[in-house]
Amino acid sequence: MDVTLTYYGKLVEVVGKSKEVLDVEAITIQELVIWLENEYPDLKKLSLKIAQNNTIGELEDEITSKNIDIFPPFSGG
Amino acid sequence: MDVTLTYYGKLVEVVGKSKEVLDVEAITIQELVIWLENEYPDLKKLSLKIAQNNTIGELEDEITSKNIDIFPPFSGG
Amino acid sequence: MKKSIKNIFVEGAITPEKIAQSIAAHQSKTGIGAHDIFLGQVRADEIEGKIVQAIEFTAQIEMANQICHDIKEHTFERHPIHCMHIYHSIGKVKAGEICIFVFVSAAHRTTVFNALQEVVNEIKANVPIFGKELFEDETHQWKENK
Amino acid sequence: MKKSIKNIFVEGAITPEKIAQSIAAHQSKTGIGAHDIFLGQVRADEIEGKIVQAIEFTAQIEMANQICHDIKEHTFERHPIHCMHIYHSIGKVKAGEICIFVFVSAAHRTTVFNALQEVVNEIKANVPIFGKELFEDETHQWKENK
Repeated sequence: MDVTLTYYGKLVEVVGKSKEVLDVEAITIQELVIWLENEYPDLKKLSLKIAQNNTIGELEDEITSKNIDIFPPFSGG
Repeated sequence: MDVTLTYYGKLVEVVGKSKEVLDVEAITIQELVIWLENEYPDLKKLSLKIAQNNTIGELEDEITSKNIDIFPPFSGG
Repeated sequence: MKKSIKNIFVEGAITPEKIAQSIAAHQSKTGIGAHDIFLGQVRADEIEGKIVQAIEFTAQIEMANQICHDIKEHTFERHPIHCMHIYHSIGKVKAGEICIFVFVSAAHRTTVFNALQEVVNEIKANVPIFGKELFEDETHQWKENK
Repeated sequence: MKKSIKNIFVEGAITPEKIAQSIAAHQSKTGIGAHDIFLGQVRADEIEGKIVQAIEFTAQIEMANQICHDIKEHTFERHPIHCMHIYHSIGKVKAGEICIFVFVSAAHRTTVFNALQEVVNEIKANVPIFGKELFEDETHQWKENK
């Protein structure tokens, strides 16, 4: 399944792009985090939040959406 | 010493006037309260505050100002 | 140097425009990160079948201004606030209109949240202002703060 | 019936006039006795000798609106509030300008004080908005909430 990862805020600078497509099968959010930290070691220093369907996921959640948002810490307000 | 008592808020209705002059010598605020409650028994139901020089007095304070403010409970805001 | 004592009283209702002007006046103070504003609005309460149309406020004005000045000094001593303003209506304010406006500004939000609550509670408890709730039939009742 | 999801975002700074209009719109709601308004203003912080000129906000807009909708519903369940509004800037907001406006109204002041603090803290913690602090020399730093 092709999944589009969208990066937000400072992550766009850290990973050097705002979106990318990944072909994955039945992976959990934790597995995605491992992939991300492997691909972009600088992400290890940040506490990432991963959302699908506009909801922050738990590490054990399986990825079911084709659009995944990857956030650095929020800093609104 | 002539002291002017000024009544505020609902006290104007309870005592039927907004000001009156009293000739007193060396009395405390407590003694003034006793006089007031004697003169206007309906005041007993209210918790009065007495101020001189723009400061709420304690019962044992002597009255030294010629202008005394007599307040019902505050209800600003 | 002691600050001069300001007049907190506004004749009649406090307008949204006055509040906007007060907010705009803080845009040059670029150390401020958080404002907290309390507004009291006259409620059309129903009391024994009669509805409050307006509140008429009276006060011992000189003492009220002095006490608000003291509340401000006391608040500046206890909290790292940058600015603080208190306005209260005198005279008649209709239901739905604003009768008190308290404005606190600081670098951070926790400061303004803490300071504003204290200030509003102190004003309610300690400032000699008296509200008379007016009904449509020209009767009235004296407001009581809880 | 579910309420529709509102858009909290305002392009650029939130103006004092918008705040005044929002206050004025509540004058017909005569059960309201207390409003509490939080405003966040961009600080001209000095960081390693450079001064913040503006913050540029980006967001996951759809999710941010959904989360704010949930925060509202949750707040209405827990507090007897009458009204609640959240606005946040998107895009560039200069130092001294307002970038967040949260407005809570209820019959009594304790309700609005409690509800407003909760809501502002929840927005800061849970809404996917990102601030980029811009310096005069066109460098930047990513804002971090404490």
